[in-house]
Amino acid sequence: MTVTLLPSPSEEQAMLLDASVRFMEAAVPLATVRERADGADHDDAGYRRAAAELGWFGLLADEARGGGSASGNGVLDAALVAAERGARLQPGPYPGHSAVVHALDAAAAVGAEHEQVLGELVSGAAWATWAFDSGASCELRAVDRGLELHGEVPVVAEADLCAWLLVTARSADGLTQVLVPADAAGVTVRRLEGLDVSRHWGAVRFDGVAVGAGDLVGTAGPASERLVAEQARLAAVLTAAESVGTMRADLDAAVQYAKDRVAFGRPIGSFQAVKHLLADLSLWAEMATGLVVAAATSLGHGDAGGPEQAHAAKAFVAEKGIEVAHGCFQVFGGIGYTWEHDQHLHLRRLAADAESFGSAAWHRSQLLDAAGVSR
Amino acid sequence: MTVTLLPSPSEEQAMLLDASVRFMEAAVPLATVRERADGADHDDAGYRRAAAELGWFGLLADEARGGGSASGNGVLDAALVAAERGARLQPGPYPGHSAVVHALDAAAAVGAEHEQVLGELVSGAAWATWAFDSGASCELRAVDRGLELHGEVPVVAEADLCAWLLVTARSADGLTQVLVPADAAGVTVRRLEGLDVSRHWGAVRFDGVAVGAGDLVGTAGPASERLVAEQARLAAVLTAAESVGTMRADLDAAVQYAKDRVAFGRPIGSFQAVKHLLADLSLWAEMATGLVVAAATSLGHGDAGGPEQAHAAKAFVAEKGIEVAHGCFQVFGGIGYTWEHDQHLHLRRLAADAESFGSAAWHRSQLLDAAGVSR
Amino acid sequence: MTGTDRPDLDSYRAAARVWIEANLVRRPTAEAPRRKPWEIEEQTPEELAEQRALQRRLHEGGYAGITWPVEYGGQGLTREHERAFLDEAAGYVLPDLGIAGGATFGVCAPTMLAHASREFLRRHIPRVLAGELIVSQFFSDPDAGSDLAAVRTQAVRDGDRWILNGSKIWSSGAYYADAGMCLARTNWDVPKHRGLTWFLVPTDARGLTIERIRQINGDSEFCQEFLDDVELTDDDVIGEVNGGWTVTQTMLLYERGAGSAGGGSAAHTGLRADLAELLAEVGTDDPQVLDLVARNHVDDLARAALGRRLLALMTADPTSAGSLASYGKLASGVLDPVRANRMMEIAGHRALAWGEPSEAGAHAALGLLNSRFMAIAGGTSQMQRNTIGERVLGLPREPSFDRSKPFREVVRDARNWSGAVG
Amino acid sequence: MTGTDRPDLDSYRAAARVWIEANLVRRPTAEAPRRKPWEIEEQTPEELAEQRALQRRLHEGGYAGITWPVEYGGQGLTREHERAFLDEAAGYVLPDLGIAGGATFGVCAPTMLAHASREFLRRHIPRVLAGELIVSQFFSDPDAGSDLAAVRTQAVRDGDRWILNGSKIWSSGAYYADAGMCLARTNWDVPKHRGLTWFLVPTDARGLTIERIRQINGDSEFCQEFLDDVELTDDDVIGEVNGGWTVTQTMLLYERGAGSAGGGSAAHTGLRADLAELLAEVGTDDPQVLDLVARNHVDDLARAALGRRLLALMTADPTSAGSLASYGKLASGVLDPVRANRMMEIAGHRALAWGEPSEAGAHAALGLLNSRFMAIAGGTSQMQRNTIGERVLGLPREPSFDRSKPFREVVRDARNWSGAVG
Repeated sequence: MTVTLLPSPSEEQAMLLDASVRFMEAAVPLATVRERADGADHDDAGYRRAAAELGWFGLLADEARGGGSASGNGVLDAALVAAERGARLQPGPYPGHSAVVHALDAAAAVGAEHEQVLGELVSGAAWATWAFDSGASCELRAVDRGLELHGEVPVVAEADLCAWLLVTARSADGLTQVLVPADAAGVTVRRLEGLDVSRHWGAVRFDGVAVGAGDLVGTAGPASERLVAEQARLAAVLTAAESVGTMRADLDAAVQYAKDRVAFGRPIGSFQAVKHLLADLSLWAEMATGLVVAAATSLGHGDAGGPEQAHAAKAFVAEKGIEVAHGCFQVFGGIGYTWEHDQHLHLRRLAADAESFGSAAWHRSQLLDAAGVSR
Repeated sequence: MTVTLLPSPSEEQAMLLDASVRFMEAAVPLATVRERADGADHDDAGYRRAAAELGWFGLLADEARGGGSASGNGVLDAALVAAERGARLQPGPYPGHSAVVHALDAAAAVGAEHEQVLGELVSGAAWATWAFDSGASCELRAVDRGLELHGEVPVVAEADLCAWLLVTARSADGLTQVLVPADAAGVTVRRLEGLDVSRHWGAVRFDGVAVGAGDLVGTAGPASERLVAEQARLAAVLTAAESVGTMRADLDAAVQYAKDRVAFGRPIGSFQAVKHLLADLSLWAEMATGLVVAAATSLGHGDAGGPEQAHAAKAFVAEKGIEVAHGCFQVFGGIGYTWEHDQHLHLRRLAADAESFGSAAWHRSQLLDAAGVSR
Repeated sequence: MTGTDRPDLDSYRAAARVWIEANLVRRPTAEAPRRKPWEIEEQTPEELAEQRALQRRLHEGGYAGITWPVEYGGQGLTREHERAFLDEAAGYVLPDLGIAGGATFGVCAPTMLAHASREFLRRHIPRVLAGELIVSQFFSDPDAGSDLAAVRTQAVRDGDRWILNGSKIWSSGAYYADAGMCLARTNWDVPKHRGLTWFLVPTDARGLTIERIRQINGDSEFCQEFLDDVELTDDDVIGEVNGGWTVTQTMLLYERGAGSAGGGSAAHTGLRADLAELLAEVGTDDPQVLDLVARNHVDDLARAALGRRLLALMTADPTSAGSLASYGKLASGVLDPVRANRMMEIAGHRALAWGEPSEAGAHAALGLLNSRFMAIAGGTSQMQRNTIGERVLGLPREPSFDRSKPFREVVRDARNWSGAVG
Repeated sequence: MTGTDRPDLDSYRAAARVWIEANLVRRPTAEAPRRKPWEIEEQTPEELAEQRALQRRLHEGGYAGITWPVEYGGQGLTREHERAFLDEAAGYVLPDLGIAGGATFGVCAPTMLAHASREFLRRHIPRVLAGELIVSQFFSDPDAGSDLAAVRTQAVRDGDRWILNGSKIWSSGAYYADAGMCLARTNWDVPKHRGLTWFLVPTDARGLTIERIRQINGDSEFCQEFLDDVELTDDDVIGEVNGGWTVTQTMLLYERGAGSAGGGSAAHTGLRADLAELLAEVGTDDPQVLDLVARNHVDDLARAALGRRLLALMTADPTSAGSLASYGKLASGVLDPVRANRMMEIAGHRALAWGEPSEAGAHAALGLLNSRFMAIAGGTSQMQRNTIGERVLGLPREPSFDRSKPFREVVRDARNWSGAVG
């Protein structure tokens, strides 16, 4: 079963999704997600390689560099994959990895930089993520020996899985980006406790990490600002797409429960209190789905409305995702309070996604900029 | 019938309220409110005098200056009156008038200023109001001949009924207040169209109004800042009390309608969609009532918690008042869309009260100050 | 005229172009000034008479009722011919018979064509086409609301006459219509859907009073009718006696077709006009105001996206279109009030009261008053939630108390409601 | 001991003071360190044994069951005597038998005293007072939830034995209790409220399995029990056979008494501690964060005021207290999640993940997980709305399908639900 982001996917899209769903259900079913939550590791390398073979990581890269989309719109294809991932609470930093692929592909297109790393990422040899920080606390300083990266990104999803980190930093030349090996001297990934137990969380610290000119991605200044904005929209849309998958999975389970569960001599779904709640939640799910599809489609096409729709999608999904999780919890009642039930995994995911790659409030402020509201 | 802000009013309070309700239902029943909405005038002078005899305007003045409360807590008593007024959409700037009475009583207690005007206000010989403006756009300028008041307060309720206007202005000595006759040279009251058709609305402009030292109220600077803050809390609580009366009247009507109206072979109040909506609305009404009573009680006693509760009450009631009006509208359905039905009068009132004497957002920011959150 | 007699589209289009240029007036190219929030736009009797004359000209030219049967004065052509004519006439003034004219051509006449007798149609449809018979819907009972079939306005047979008593409400434009298409109960001893009959009532019938309803937004295009021993005959019956619910289904279909999915369509960028205007007046200093603006923009974009998603879902599965349309209506019902509340907050004192210069504040205030329209009119949000819950999500039905008993008993039992069932 | 034998309060108080000083330990004056959000506070078996011993000392000293009948080991004194003892003991360590101990003394034993037979009480109550019998509530069925009486755990009579089968859930502290007070269906052929019976089940009974439920917040004080041919006798029945609903009413009364109106009480000023701590960590730079803080403070003050209003209303009309209490519960059910969502927004990334230094963020995250507790446990918000709608506002009842039919038919009909009634 797919979460059907598109009512009528193309044949290529349907193949990609069917194969992806089969893969996920075999490789990391919910039982494995739960084991991971309790501290066990899954076969990450095998997962990466298999996902890469399905094409997950090349959707946003040029065919010349080993990539290729299913439908001609790689952002939309990636969003479809992300939604199926979200429905199954899959591991791995897919939105962050995709943002790095996009950044390296853009850089490689200009100057053939980082082609080798891009190849690793597309082939699933390694995970990368974008150490996104709306507080912009990292700095690239010129020192005698060259350049040094300083700062801390307080929360990065699945940082411990990553071989590469893309860091956005202030510098004397303006905003710039650096590709850092996660095992470079001066990089510390500190494991954190997280609300969302289906993922690992880390704080990433850069204490004077030595940076060579070849580690820079793109050109500092306005070009980097544009690229960072693109990355933010892409990561936002893919995070929102993962959330939409989770929302729909949670909602499907609640609807089924409302059909099966009996109280006061009736299935509880026959009560307006439950039926109308689920109808409202399904409205949010449909709107969220529509908006994510619209944003992914527009971003992939390079439409003028893409940036607005991307920020709106993240802002909308962040708030409605939590609302859907609350509403489903209410339908499940006490059983949703038990660790064994999936409800809390969905709630944790949706609350974490709401904050990841920019909160609703942050994306609303970006939206105003994109809509040309001058302040 | 009273809207029972207090489950167990004192004997004196019960007498005040019973007499007030009888008076309002005879003097300005809803039919008269509707005539006023359609442009007719009511007997304002008679209304004022009779209300004064009931004691409405002296509740916040010292007995030595012709005032006196019913229960020993004049703010609470005034809130009880205000709630009954709100339930019947009564005319007149009661919160603003009361704020002026408080200000003049405080000034008279110190320096025997304005005792004569205070007497007029307490006896119902005239209305006054406080030309409140959260934007603080008025200025008192020193000129050759003395002092001049400049500025415009964009919206003042029932300004056209008032003989006196209390104006808060910036001056070289800090914040200051001036009592201005509404017919003074340089004062223009421009009639506005208003959302709330049960009241008149005006913009008040001051074009170099000559101000004498005797027109000043209290001492400029910190003392005036304190007094202005007190006025704001008092006007806020009495406005919120009027809203609570309106909310409860609207809700009572909607509950009755849900009992009487039949659809699909059942009274609509037997549907959870209606019953649960009304239960939630009544929760807001009970919380609003409790908070207004708490705020009025604390303000009247001079408790440390009074300011916080007053700002919280206005902020809470502003938002929940509109929510209650929306919910009742939904219960009434199409009939609420007709001019002849009272629903829109309640909605208009509650939306206007929400903005009058400071919006919810403004009071939340004041609340943070009162709670000692430093910025 | 049979299929083979039909002109081919190209020659039809060419002939239409010639006729249009000779008979119609070009529309002014400049946008008509938008009306002020508190102004009422209504045709004078003289303006209406002009529009009727224009409709007659269209009819006489053979361009009215293009798809309607020739037998009743129509042209018997295809939808493609109609579209060709409308394409050609796009820049010209076509008759505007107001809100009741819309109901006449979009809903009432098509419903009649589907259900009324040949004699009835011969009598009335040519007059519709000639602009002589504007028909308003006398559909809702004051006591029925969302429970459309719970009609209590009754028609009692007396020899060959029908005597109608009761009241109808929410009839758009009835005050200037020539007749009303009226739903009445003709049998109280069968379940509610089975004892209904449609009639055509002339607005000048003795015993019929039409009152305009003053709405809270200042308009009054809706009316209420009072029927006091209004006499009709069998000739005035539309469709089968006691078969009114079948006719109603057709009417509802045309009503929905007339409306939209309610979700907006094209991917717009930038703030919606009303939001931009309000922001321009209020200014961008207050970060909380800006956040409210952003919240409304987010929801506007989400609603537009919902419209496109619903269209895609309906295209993929046309049988689900009716139920899916409830999402569009529910979105409006739920989000219009939220949006209006935010507009009020953004507007601040400007929406509390306003003089000449401030239009944006008045718009916000009017928007608040209008904001529950989609949550109530034409099926409340509660009805939409039932539809979505049962027909889209497949949740079990609510208990029903009025589907199988005689309507007479439904009315009685509701009065003695105790809630006890089993 | 009869009324005249009772010691006067002053001498009782004086004697208690002497005993307390000699037998109890003073409570440490410093506040116990608040536990960290993710730490679980639970007694070890050794700690529990100490507490049982302390309870025994109280009992032996004559200060356990002060108001309970002498016949069953109590002291037969008045509530005033009890209050006097508690006043005097205020600064001392009293026995803490954990969450199941609270249920034993606050709910289970009082309910037994009201309904169980003399023989039963003689057998069990002295052991309760001596700290030897901790009784957990085996009340809810997994399939019943808010529909408390829809119990399917059944007890079948077999000669002089009862054979219990089924499952119970949400039993607080059952994992360390000595017995469970268990509600079972003893007649399926009468309406649901009339075929229920309460039993006392020893936790070491053969066929009884107790599993701790791992909760989403990391705690696991709730348990689920599985009864697989558990054998009891008539001696274990509490109250009348098939009269269990009467006993349940008493139990619910004690449960509610144990809980509060849920609205807070004293007029507090300044931010609530968790809000102040979070704000201190996040800082006051962002105006939108400050507005969220203010919104939570507004609601906190409104909830405290609601608590005082409900108390005033209940005092004015004590008969309405039961229904009015639903407002307190509904306020928590509705506003806890709203408050928790805002705490999450304020906390930002701090609530997404945290290391050692950040406690406020972890509190916000835990708060989100816990936020629906009051909306669900002990009667959902939907149940509270029904109570308010019907008993406070006087709205007409919902249709009921399970009040007069045999429970066996209720179960069957629910499976074949069609919604059709009339």
